[in-house]
Amino acid sequence: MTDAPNKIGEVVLETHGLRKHYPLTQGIVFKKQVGAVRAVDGVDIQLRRGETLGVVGESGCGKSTLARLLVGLEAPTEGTIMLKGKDLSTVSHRDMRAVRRNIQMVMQDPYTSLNPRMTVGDIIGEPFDIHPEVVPKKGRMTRVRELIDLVGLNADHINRYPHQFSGGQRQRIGIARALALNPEIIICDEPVSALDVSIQAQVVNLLERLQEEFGLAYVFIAHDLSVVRHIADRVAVMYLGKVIETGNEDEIYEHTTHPYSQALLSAVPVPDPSLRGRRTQIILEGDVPSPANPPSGCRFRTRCWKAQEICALEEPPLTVRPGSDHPSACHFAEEKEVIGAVS
Amino acid sequence: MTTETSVKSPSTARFLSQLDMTAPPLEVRNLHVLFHTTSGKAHAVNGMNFVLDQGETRAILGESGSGKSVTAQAIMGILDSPPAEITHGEILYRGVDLLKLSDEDRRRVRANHIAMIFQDALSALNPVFTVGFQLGELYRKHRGMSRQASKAKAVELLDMVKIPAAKQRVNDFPHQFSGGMRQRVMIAMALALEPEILIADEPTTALDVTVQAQVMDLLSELQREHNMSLILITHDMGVVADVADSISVMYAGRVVEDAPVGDIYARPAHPYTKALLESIPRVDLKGQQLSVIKGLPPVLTNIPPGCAFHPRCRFAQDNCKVPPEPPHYDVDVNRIAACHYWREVIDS
Amino acid sequence: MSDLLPSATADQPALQGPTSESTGTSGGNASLWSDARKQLIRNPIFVLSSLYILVVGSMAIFPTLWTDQDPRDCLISRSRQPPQDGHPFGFNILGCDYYSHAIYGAQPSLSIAIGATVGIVLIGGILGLLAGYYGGWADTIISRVVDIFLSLPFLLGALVFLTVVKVQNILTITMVLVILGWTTIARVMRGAVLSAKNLDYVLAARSLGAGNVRIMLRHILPNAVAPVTVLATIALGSFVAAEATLTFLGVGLQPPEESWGIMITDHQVYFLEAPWLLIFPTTLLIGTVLSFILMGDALRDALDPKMR
Amino acid sequence: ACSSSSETPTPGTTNGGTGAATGAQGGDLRIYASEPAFLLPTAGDDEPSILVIRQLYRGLVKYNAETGEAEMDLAESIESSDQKNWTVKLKPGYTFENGEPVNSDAFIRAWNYAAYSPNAQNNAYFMSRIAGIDDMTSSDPDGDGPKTAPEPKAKELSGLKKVSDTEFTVELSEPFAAFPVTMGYSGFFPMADACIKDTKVCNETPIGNGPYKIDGKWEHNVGVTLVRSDTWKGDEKGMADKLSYKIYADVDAGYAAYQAGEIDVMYTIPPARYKEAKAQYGDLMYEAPGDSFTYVGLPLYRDEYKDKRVRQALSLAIDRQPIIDAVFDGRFTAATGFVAPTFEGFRPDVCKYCKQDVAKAKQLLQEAGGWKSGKMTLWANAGAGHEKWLQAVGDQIKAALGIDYDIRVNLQFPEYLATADAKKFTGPFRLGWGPDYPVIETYLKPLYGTGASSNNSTYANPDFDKLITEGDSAANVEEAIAKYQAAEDILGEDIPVIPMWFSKTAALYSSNVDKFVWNKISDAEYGKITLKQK
Amino acid sequence: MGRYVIRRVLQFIPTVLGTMFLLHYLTSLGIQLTGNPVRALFGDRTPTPAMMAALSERLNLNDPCLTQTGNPCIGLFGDRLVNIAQWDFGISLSGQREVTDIIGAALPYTVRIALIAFVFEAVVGVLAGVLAGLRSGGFIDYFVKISTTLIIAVPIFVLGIVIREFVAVKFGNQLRADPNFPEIISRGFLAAGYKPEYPWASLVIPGLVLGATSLAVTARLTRTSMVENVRADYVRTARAKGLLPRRITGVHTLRNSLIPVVTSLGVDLGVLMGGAVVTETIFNVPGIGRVAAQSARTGDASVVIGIVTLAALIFLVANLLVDILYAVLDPRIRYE
Ligand SMILES: Nc1ncnc2c1ncn2[C@@H]1O[C@H](COP(=O)(O)OP(=O)(O)OP(=O)(O)O)[C@@H](O)[C@H]1O
Ligand SMILES: Nc1ncnc2c1ncn2[C@@H]1O[C@H](COP(=O)(O)OP(=O)(O)OP(=O)(O)O)[C@@H](O)[C@H]1O
Ligand SMILES: [Mg+2]
Ligand SMILES: [Mg+2]
Repeated sequence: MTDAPNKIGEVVLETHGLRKHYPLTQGIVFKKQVGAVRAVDGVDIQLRRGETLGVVGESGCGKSTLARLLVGLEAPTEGTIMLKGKDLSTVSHRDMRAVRRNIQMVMQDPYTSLNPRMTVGDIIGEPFDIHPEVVPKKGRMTRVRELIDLVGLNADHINRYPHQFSGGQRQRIGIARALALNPEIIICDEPVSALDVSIQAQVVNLLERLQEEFGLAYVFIAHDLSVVRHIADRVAVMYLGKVIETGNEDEIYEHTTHPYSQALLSAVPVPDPSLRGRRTQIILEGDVPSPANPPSGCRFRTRCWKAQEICALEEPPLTVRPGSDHPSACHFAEEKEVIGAVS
Repeated sequence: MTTETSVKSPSTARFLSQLDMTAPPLEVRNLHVLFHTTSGKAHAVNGMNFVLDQGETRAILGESGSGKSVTAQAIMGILDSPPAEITHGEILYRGVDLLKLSDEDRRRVRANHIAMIFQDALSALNPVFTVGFQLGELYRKHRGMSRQASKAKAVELLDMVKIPAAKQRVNDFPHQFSGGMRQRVMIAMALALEPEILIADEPTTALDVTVQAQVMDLLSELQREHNMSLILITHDMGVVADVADSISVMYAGRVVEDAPVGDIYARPAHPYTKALLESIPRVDLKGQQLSVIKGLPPVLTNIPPGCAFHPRCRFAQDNCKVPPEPPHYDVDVNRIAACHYWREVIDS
Repeated sequence: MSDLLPSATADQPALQGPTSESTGTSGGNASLWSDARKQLIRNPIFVLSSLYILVVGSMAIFPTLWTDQDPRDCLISRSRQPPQDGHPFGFNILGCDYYSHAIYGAQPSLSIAIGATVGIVLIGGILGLLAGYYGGWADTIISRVVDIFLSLPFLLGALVFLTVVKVQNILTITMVLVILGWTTIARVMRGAVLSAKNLDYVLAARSLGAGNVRIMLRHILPNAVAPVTVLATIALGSFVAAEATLTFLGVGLQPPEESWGIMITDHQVYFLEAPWLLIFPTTLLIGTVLSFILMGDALRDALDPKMR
Repeated sequence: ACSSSSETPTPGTTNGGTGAATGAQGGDLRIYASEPAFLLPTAGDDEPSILVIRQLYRGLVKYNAETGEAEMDLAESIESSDQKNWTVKLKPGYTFENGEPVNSDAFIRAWNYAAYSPNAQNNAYFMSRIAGIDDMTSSDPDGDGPKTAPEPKAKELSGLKKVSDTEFTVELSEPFAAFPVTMGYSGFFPMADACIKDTKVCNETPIGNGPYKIDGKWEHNVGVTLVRSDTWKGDEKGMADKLSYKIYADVDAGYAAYQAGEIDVMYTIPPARYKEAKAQYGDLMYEAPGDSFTYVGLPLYRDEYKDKRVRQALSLAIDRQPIIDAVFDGRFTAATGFVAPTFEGFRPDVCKYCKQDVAKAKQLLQEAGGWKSGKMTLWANAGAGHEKWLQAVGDQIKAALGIDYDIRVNLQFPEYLATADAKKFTGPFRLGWGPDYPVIETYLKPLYGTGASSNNSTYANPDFDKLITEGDSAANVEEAIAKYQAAEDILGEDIPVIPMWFSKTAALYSSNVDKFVWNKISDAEYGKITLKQK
Repeated sequence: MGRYVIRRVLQFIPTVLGTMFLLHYLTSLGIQLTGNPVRALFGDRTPTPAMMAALSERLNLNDPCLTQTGNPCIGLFGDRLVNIAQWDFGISLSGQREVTDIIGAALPYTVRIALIAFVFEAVVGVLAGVLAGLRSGGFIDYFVKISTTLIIAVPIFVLGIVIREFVAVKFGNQLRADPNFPEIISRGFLAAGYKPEYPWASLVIPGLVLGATSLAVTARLTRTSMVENVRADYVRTARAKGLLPRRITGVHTLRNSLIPVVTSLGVDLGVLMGGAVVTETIFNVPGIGRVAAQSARTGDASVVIGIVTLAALIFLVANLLVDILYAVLDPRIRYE
């Protein structure tokens, strides 16, 4: 790896109005579109060199879709992705390969994200087969061993198969694969959700160490707000395909202003029995509406205790509102202490 | 079709007469369960002990594979044998050893006296029958109710677990419900016959936090209402802290620490419990250092001799590495830990 | 980050064998093949079946290893003589040595079965792969074609095809079996590909920038191979029997070719008078079919983590 | 009893066809049958059809069951002075099942119907001797299938003239002495007007004039049931009350049914089961020489077969009996001539080259200059079980003359026949021949006459043709036979085909049968078979 | 549901057309390659061209495209489709009967034998599969496994002939010798082939032979499905509900296990209807399989096309029904 600037720097990844709609079709011979699942529906995020952007939200809110868009597994329906100032949609097919090297992904499930029929060496070496220009053929083996070593596995196990490793170890293999092309950005889609609590910390620590060492920027997607708090510098809270609140870690966790974020945070159980019964928990009613048919206006209004008429009519923009110093998409944004709050 | 009216039949009466209502609802003594697998005998549960008191919520905590579910299934008597085999132990329900009961009586205990909720509600509900059918079945088979009456009961149950429009939804199939609602259907099913003991095996692990909060809230509320004893199986330290009265921490199929909830979080007496607490990030604490439990959980066919945790333990000494395994030291009243060096652990 | 070093050494316990956690998870159990091999070697049914196939296969490839008689050296006066010294299977209608017939008969029977199996695996495999991978129009067209061929009843279809292609030799029979048989493989393949193509590791490869060919060959194909292999072994067995049945229906191999199918069909009417004429080829044939099916079964069990 | 039957009749069952009926009427005779193609006399030309038609219809002439001689049936007389113009007088009083009289019109209408080519009746062929046939068929103007064939010039045969209800005249294109004898063939049976008006219905529910009538309708592929007719005025009344033809697609299945006691009469036996059947049901088996001829044709259009010494050598190389024994359980009579042994005018050993003589064969081949054309290809049509014996023939030729062979047996019958028609066989080919009428000429002219319809060898010998013509116009049958025999002698020397064998009838009947009757010419006479009365 | 059905029906039109075209092309090709089948009707006797022409015309075999090898004869196919739409499948070569009549007469037998085979297959197969699956690894399991494998391995015609000779004839004769033995068994069930007097009984043995292979497949499928389902989570739930073992197996496990079995059974019904070629020949059942086999051998194109089209149609309809049934049985399947 090249130089390792440690400080948070310039914006490396940026999206504007990013949308991904999956068409819902109907019809016998001629399929006509009758609607769309608005999996990601206008997301603006910024990622700076060396920082970690945490993305949190409940199941189905579009986190994985966002991740797939960012690494180019899906083409956006609308909006742009700027990688180091370059609009990816204008990049030619050939240059795309080079661009892609800069942005890699770590998947959620360490059991399904590794090809069971390839050895660890093959898995980690595959990026070099696809991008032969990165490492000369001769040096590949050494490089693969280096990578294995880097993520804390035994380089002698290069010829083993994924199933011979535990979940945490497999996740390290996935991380090594993502690191192979010296990317600046790694998109982590719930990298620790599938891991046992006792193993989770190993992987989280590894990710932190690598960031420090190589100045990597992470988009860290998770539904576990505790882990995000631990690892993220800035956090974006998603609800039904939209970012409804964003700010640095402190702003979100200590000074959250959006009712949904507040409910989300208050629901996280705290491993401290002394707080039992004294915490205010906001219990939301009902379920998340279908992304194919989101509510008008503010999407959260159907479950929001603050909802008023305006919420149904007008969609609140994600802006910084008076009395707060970070953007939030609520007409009635208001700070409220929720974590560990004692009533 | 035979209907099993458990209320008045003589055999039911005989069974009820054996119960000692002064004894604790459930007591598990030295339970050993192993699985016969192709790679040998997997010792899933190795001397499980705990007592569940009236109205108590006991959490069983442990990482994946530590034997939580197997213990629960052994209590329910729904382990598949083969491959499972209960080699030792007693499971006392109100003083009666369930393992010695006839199949018939054993079956009657289920749902009537002890009920269970499973982790994955989607797969635990039969996909091809309506929710109403599956709920009503309990009343029809155990209470001999008619189809009609049982359906009405099912609606009541759905109402009880706060499913909106219960009357209509009773005819829906499980896949038509959201994750949280399915789990509530499971809860309704478990509570249908008003059991004394409810075993909830990771009831919220598959759910989102906001939904988890809804479900746990409901569960505690119903527990209180019905004055049930609850065994809550989980690996989420947060959930435990919120609802449990006492905790059994399992490692490699054995209770390594058993204590009232406050004590464990404040001063863990077993190195495993301690490491676990230190390795989880907390939403209410900023920038805390995560410590790591090195190594991996043991392979159950080849559990390390002595203390099973010793290869991963920073307190381990030579005597931890040889049999016998550490006994359950009394740390306090109501508090035990299976570690030779519990004092050092508590003090560190 | 001191925790990294110890954890590297802590790999050891996990590497002693398949970890217990790997059994339960969906993670397409991996070393399938090496695990399967181990399990298969210990399976007496599989070993016996393979040995039998080996024997029969060697008959087909090196008939001279088994007999030095010429199967076409016939003397009509020896017609239908029972087994005797030097002629363990007796003589057939035309007075040819039946043992050497049985040996030489292995080749056409097995050639057809193996040829047809290779054919269905190639055609069905490729079409199934394309349909599953590309979806859309390719899928629609291939699936419809599959439907068309699937809707032809096997024997009736074979009758029609074989009466049309006037030449009924190893090649044409093989082709007809392929034409009528590829659909099953294509379906299974398509299904396997469909389930494999959205697996995480395929997405991972794609996010690395891997092309379609690479993804198909490196990632999807190897994981679809297991069900296809199992199906193929079973198909192999059924093709051996199909050759005989087609001959029975009068559209199979034609003399002077000697296959087991011809031997059985020609002599089935004599089974009261000269039972050995029916028993020997039928036993050989059933043994072969059985061996292939049992091999397929054993393979399936070995390759399916759920069956362990 | 039939002279050539080797069986001594067992007591209780009178074997062979003693003309007079002795047993009692009654019972249900269950008959093994194949699916008939047609039940119309003008269309049915296959054995299964004829075996039913003969019980439903009767014609001018019948054959004596024992002697095979033609006797007048519905005809009073059939006479001619020049063998070309024939006068037919009918017995009065016969009617069809629907009441229509069996008069001159009944015959003329049936024969016209058969001859008119747009009707596409299979038995049109048999009308080809009657004058005016050419105008009844339209030939192809362009030769390769026009969209629609033009209408033939005439709708009626000019050679048929009605004199009165009981008399009509037939003019032939050429003299033919044996004309009356041929009239026993079912293709010449009369048809009712109602039948001609709707042949489709008549085919399913025939309107016959014979001793039996159909019960219900023809149940295709399942069976045909006949019951005794009340309108039959003839002397040979049906014996069984009911004839139940049970249709089998596979002769082995039929044999199994016989074994299981579901069949009373089986007119044939699966070739491979003959030995077993004989051992098991010997006393219930009827055997007699048959008349269907199997031969190996030689493609005289190919150079290597032009020399008759080669042909003689090939024939001499073959030992027929062991093949018959091995492949057919001895169910055939080895041929020593070209005419069936059952026929009047048959002589043994007409063919001098039909007994194996390897030395002589070698010598003849040597004299002819040896064999130079590499492998000899033996042909047979597919799916009819010919490949086995053909291989044996090949083996014998190979052993005797050192000519290696291969065999082509993959052509289905249509294509095989097309190959024959197109003269494209590259080597000896298997074919068979069945007689159309009980005159030995039926084995000669169609097969070996120059340009004759079934002369697949393309044999041409003016001497042979001349003798046949002389025979046809001979004053009486005896004279004719002498000429035909002379013609056969020529074949015996020229060997245009290698005669292989004649069929041997082997029929089975059950123990329910009291008297089994077999007609030398027209095979099973189901109507005359009597059942044991319970 | 209605939409779903319509969609499936529309989907199946191209399949049917494709199947029919394939068959049409094959038979046309057959005629182009092997010559006019009419010729075979005359056997040894070469017919006059006039006769050939007349018959060819009647049989619709006079289209000049039938003489051009490789020509797909689209025009002829069009005519054929129009005719078929009017329920006219042409006439047969031998006997010149309406193909629809031939099929109409043969179909009832095939339906009967297929039904018998189907019931046998479904009842015995499922039962054996369930018993084997409930105790996988037990004695019954091995027994079922071995016997089904054997059945699959034996070519059906060998099985058929052996059963006909030894059961129907040999064993049957012994029973028939005893006049007191009920005739329905000795002469009905143990008939050597189809008998009109015993329209059902005499089809039982042929039906069993016909169903044998499918039975083996069904038993194995059921077994696998059972083995998968007895460990399912919802079965565990049913046990936790304190239900009787009988009910757990009979209602909860079976219902789910039978879903794939029902699918395969439904498809099988289609296969059985078209697949009785061998069995019908051996047991002399005058059904469409026997007719088809005969017609294919004599090159009777219109009959073969008619029957195979019918078989394909039945198969497709069976498939369609199965799909719908599947959706009924498994509520998780949505009719998109
Ligand atoms: N290929 C697709 N076609 C149609 N809809 C899709 C597709 N992929 C995702 N969706 C829908 O888009 C929405 C967002 O899905 P996504 O996977 O991004 O959610 P997520 O936030 O990652 O959820 P989870 O926490 O469960 O992983 C969901 O409603 C999902 O059903
Ligand atoms: N049917 C079985 N056959 C073999 N081993 C089994 C079986 N069921 C469970 N086990 C093993 O028993 C051990 C304990 O399993 P158990 O399900 O009790 O773990 P758990 O603590 O509930 O874990 P989790 O948190 O993952 O649910 C595991 O190692 C598991 O692999
Ligand atoms: Mg996701
Ligand atoms: Mg568990």
